[in-house]
Amino acid sequence: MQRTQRATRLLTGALALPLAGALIAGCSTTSDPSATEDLKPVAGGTLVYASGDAEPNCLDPHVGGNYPQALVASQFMESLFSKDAKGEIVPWLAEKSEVSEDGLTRTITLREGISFHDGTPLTAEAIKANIEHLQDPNTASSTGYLAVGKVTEITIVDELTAQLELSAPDNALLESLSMPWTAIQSPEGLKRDQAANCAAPAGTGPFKVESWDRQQAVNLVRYEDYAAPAADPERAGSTAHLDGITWRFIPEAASRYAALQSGEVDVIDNPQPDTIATAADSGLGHLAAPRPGASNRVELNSSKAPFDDASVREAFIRSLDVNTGIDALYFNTAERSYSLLSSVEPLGISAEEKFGTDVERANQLLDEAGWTERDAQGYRLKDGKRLSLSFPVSTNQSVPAEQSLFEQMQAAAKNVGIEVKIDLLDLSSWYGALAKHEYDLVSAPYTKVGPSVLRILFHSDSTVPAPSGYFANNAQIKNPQLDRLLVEAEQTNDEAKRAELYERAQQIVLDGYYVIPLYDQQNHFLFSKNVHGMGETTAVSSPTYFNVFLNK
Amino acid sequence: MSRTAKILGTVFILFWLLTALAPGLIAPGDPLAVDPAQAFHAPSLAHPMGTDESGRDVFTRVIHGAGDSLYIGLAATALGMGIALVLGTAAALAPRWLDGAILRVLEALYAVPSLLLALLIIAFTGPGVGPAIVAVGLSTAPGYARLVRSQIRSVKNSEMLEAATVLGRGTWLKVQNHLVPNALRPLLALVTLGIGQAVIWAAALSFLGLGTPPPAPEWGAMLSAGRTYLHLAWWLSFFPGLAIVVVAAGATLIGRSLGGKVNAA
Amino acid sequence: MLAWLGRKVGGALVVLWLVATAIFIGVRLIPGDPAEAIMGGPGSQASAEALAAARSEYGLDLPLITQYLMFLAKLIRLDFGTSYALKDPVLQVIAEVLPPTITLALISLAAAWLLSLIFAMLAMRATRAGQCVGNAVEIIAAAVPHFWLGAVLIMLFSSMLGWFPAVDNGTGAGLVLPVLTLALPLAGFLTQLMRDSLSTALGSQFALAARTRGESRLTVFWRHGLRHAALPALGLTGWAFSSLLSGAVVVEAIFARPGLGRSLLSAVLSRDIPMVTGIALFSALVYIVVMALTEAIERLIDPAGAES
Amino acid sequence: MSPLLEVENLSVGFAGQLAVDSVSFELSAGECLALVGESGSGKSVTARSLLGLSGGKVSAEKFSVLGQDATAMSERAWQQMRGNSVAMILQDALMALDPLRPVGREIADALKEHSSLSKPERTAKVREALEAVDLPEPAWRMKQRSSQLSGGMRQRVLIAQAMIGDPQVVIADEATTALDSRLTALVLEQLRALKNAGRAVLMISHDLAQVAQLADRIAVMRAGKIVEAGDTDQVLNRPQHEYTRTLLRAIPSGVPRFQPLSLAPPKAAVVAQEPAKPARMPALVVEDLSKSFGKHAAVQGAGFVVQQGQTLGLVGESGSGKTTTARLVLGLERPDTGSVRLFGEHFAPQREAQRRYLRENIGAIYQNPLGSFDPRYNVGQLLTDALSAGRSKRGASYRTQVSRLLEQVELDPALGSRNPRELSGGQRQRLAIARALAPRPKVLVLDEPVSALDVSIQATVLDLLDRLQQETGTSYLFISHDLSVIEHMSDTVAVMYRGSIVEQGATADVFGDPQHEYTRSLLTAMPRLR
Repeated sequence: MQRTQRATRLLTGALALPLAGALIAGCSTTSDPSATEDLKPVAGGTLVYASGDAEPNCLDPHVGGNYPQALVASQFMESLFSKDAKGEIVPWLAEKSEVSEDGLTRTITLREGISFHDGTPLTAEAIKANIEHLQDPNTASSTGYLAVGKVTEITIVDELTAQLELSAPDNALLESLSMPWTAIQSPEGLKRDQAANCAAPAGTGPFKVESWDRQQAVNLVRYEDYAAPAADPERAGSTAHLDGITWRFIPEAASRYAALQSGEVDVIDNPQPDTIATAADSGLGHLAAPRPGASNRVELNSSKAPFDDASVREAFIRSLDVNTGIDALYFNTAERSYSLLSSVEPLGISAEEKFGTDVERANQLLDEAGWTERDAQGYRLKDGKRLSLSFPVSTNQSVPAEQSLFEQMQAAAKNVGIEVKIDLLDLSSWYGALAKHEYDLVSAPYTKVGPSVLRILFHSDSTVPAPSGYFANNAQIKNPQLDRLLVEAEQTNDEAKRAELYERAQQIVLDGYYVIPLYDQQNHFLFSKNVHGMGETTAVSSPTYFNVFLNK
Repeated sequence: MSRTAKILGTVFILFWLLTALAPGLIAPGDPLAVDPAQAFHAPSLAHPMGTDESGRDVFTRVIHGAGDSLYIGLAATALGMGIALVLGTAAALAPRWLDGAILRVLEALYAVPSLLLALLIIAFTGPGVGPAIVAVGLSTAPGYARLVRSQIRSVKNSEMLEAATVLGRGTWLKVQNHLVPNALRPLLALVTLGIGQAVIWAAALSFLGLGTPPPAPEWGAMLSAGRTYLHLAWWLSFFPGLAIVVVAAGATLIGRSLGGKVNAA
Repeated sequence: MLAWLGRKVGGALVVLWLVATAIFIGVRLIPGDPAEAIMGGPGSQASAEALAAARSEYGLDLPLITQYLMFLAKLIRLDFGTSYALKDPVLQVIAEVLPPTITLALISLAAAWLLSLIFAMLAMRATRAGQCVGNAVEIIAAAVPHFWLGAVLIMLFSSMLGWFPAVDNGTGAGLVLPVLTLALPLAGFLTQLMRDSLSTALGSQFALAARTRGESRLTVFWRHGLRHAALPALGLTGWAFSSLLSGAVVVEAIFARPGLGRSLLSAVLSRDIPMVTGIALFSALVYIVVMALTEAIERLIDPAGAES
Repeated sequence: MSPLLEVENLSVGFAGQLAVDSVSFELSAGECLALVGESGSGKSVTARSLLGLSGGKVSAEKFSVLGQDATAMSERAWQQMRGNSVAMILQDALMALDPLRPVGREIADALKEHSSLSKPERTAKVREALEAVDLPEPAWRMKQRSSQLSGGMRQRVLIAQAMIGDPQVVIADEATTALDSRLTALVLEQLRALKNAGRAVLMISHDLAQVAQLADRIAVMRAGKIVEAGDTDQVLNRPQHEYTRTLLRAIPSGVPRFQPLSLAPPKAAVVAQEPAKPARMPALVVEDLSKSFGKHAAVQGAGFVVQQGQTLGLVGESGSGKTTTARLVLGLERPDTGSVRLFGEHFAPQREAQRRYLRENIGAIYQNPLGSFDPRYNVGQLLTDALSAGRSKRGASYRTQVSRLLEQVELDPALGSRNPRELSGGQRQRLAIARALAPRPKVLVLDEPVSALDVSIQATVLDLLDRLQQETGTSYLFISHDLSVIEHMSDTVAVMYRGSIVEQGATADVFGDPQHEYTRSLLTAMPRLR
């Protein structure tokens, strides 16, 4: 044992060194990279990007359609519409767009002179080919599929104009078409087999896919014939500053951060909250770009006991102290949300009063609901059944800090006699557990531009699995009044009415204690001080690198 | 080395036995009690190993984790050794063709590296403690089985057993008095070595997210959770890691002192 | 020699057949629809057409024995199927990820040998106290888990000192930390082994005989000690290589290196059974090849010992 | 001409303990000096210190090697000398050659150290050296490893290795120990050739009979000191020191049966043995035994008879099939043909269960008894196990019997709690005998029981065996490669050669008037004092 102790001291010493280093670094002030923004752009250089997400199986964001795909696809593909700095939807590849009186016909006119990476010019044909590609079951699109779900027919009016026939009015269509999952790619490229198109989709973006070394990197190079619009008029008609981007996948957070520190990579995503908090001190730039759509939240499955009882749902929520956990785990990088929608969605409403900790009330509610007895471990019983909740957690979708937050919820719930069984699952098993309704609590992020995400998440139609097996209404809310509000809100062309309808819909969900909002979907990027011009993002807050340059 | 190692080894085993069976005696706290306001405290008198991201006391968790971690190591080794005893003994005593067949099966088990075999099994069963034990146990079995076989064979063909034959001992007496005790003794050394390695492999599975689920204070899982905060709070991963190293190194020491005795024979 | 080679190839085929059979049984033991299992488990959301395609590709509606024979027939043609997750032929994916893993394992093996050789030499000259420390270092090195060592090495040499890159960058420097992570624990094992055989060899009659011929201590070490120290360590090469492949799963994850281990991990996480099958068979094949090679080297060093 | 080696009051100490204590001698060219003593007497340490390899603390009044002052010699100077001017032949040829390297390279190593010859030149020289020691097919053999050579070839290689540097002094450390007589003769002949060629030879041995043929002078060592030194003739024929006389007495060749070789007075009175009555049933009858391993015929049609209370000596060189014969007789190996009968009862071939009741009649003693003991047992447990037929290992009821057995083999009963590993070679062999005697067997098979022992220890064990035979009337099948031991111990002798018994008969007849060519060659090679 003695040797062990000595070794402890020795190793403790060795491991304490970095701490000392951090302290010294903390005392010295480094320049904030954003302060040097007025530097003159330098052309050239290859930026190395390190992603913490799993490597996509397909670079075409139509296929499947998750956020990691959007992150990389934003560099080589563009959408018909985009969102400006004020949060307004603006045309991008589209020049203009009109909708008929009845809201059932949408006409889109494209800009002239744009061509895809494979040389094919951008024409109305592309709109038709892309929307049909999204709707083709063989594409297996999940996000894009829902986004263009109301489009029934596409007719080509002239070379640059297409007309979309809708099954019902859809005021979210432009928002839907601003997402990378509905980005426009070369119709010629789409004619290839799926594997080929997945490996190198041809878009119109400022970079194009040169090669993809699986498990190593996606190599992007500047598209020299880039002609799409730029947010900044001065840059119109120019190409990107960077020669290219090396898009790497480094799943270990610590390794990724170390690589950024040592200068091997220039930009990383999914940084640990503690590293974000100290980024400025370490001379690193930080970009926080909360994702649009829903906030990150835990949903309570109201379709079965015990959460079919609203008072049990409220009791559970009241037993939790989420704020202290977020403070400790996120180091002030994430702000507590009390809303169903992301803070970037102007139509979101907040209901802080519903989520305050009140253990006394929680106990009282549970007693009233009949969960009065306790078993040997202190859990509540009713009819001899334990008050037990199953909580499958996807390790792919919940970062460690979030998993810790769930563990804290578990401990807090135990204090009022509720057992929470956390199951850490791989994505496949997690989907499986959801499909079999084997959950009482679940956290499933969903990104979509605009408040219409509420229909996808809370309409009773979404409790019925799509052909792919996935359903988005994990809270299993079946409320006809809510359904009506959500459909109506999507069809109206009166902005004020839309806002009001969505507010009423949100209020119903919040009042029912179906959801515990946590924070915005975290979307942080750290970059080295050589990287300049960071900040522009797509409609789904994925950064773009058209204006970024390296000053090494 | 022998005497000191023996005393150290005994103390070591007793300590971990006590820790595994009655962790509350050493660390009376609740290993699962969270206190988010107390998160990330560095080691101090109040928290000798600091606190983790949820404000849990790392010392309490390491002590309470001994049971789980050692259980996995022991259970996996017991499983591996059980299979090894059956296959190894059968191979050693069987006719040539059966011996050859068993050897091939062992080689097939051996040919897939331990962690890969574990992942393979988990691909079929899904993650969890049970599969982790089966996986680690199965992957260690062929190594043990080969040793069982060669031990039994070497004792079977030894002059010692011939001498017993010449003295007129029956088969049963030879097996009971000489074959079993002499063939199995070196295995004891191997088992202690193996327990340390099994704890490490099981921890590796937890590290990959395929072992014990959190918040159970299993060392590998703690290490896995703590590595996220390596830059901020080294103590989260250092102490569980140290516990693994101490157990594995201690087991090695005991194994070597046992093995040393056998080699001298 | 030819007979030996024949025996090796025959044995290898039997072993591969056993591994393949075990996998076949394993896949069929997964509860539920085997087609779904092959397509990635319950959450794969495989379409009905995809499931039907899998059923016909693997002949799942045929009798079990027919399925088994079909499975073997495909393997013989080196047809491991298509990775449902990567949409590429399994063989092609393996061909891409095998070389980096083998490179990593071989370099780590060489490094472990070199380290243990240095340790063993130092131990020879060390004082009693030095031997004690050496002993402790070996045992601790052998007991350190890869994943922990890797993280600590990154923190020390990359974040703090900035000597080596934390992740693979295609250069030699990027290999240093992964190799160290794999080699140090292995070197701990090998040193324990080498020191024993080294001291036996150097205390032997033939070492004394060599000294009576006028050889210096160092010459005796190189000419005689090393061979004898190498022999048992060489016998462990198969095991060492296999433990390196295991370690590679962890190291490739930590250091963001492409390779077999990382592919397997992601295949397991996504329940990509064709991929898992292919990787398991290939790692078995690699092991068999390595074993045969070490046996050949052993025969070179010690022809008499290898025959007995 | 000044002596090549001059040593005056040489002492070598290990951790304060003197292994060599004030030893003095000198050795000149063309001369052979023998250093004789039992193991632990310090003779090997003395030899090694002549090469600067003792590993201990060396002090001397005068210590010169080839005229250089060895007390002040640097390690480099020693290396220059070793293998070049002073060479050494080590005891066990199998152990003294690196099993992993071709023997030719082992030999060439000395050239590498001491000359600047090119590789082909070295190869040529190695070949010459191997031809000089009459190794057949040297060009081929030099590429082989020691394990692929026969014992005789290995010995030749070892000598060639010592000779390659053309040394002026050759030290042979127990170079003939445990070799059968023909190999011993071979080594002696080579050493004689060296001496005749004008080299100085220092011979180290525990066996006076062997050195007698070659040495000009003999120094007898005991406990680190030279107790007697002088011309060979004087030491052998007019020994001054009591210890020298003990060593001389221990040599069995030419000593009649039952005459003690050691000084220890026999505990039982010597009872003259009646000549065997032919009418009595023989103890052991072996007929037409054959056994092949693969293509190799180990034993071919061996047949002999051991009379009750008598000893049959089975003699032959290593590899002649003696041990296989012993195993066949003991029923440890199933014969291809032939049979073994024990007191008229069918013993082999037979199923083990059916002959188990016969087992108590036959016991065995091996060359290295340690391997036949269960390593977990101490001396007392070992004997208890034997006495209780394996049912107990620490029964108190057997305590007196254990003590009696130990006394019977002249071991201190206090040794009962010791582990056999802690005993000396002679004590272990006595323990093995005690264990074999426990079931009171009528026949003992002794396979090289004294080959690993020094002559002086061998003498006490042989005396013990004699005494036991007289007391108990046990019959012995005594197997040895050592003709002098066989001559002393046997009533009848069987000579084995390449798996067959080529000659057998009464000991006096076989040794006095050998009929077979092979027997004659064996006897010629046998070193004799008397």
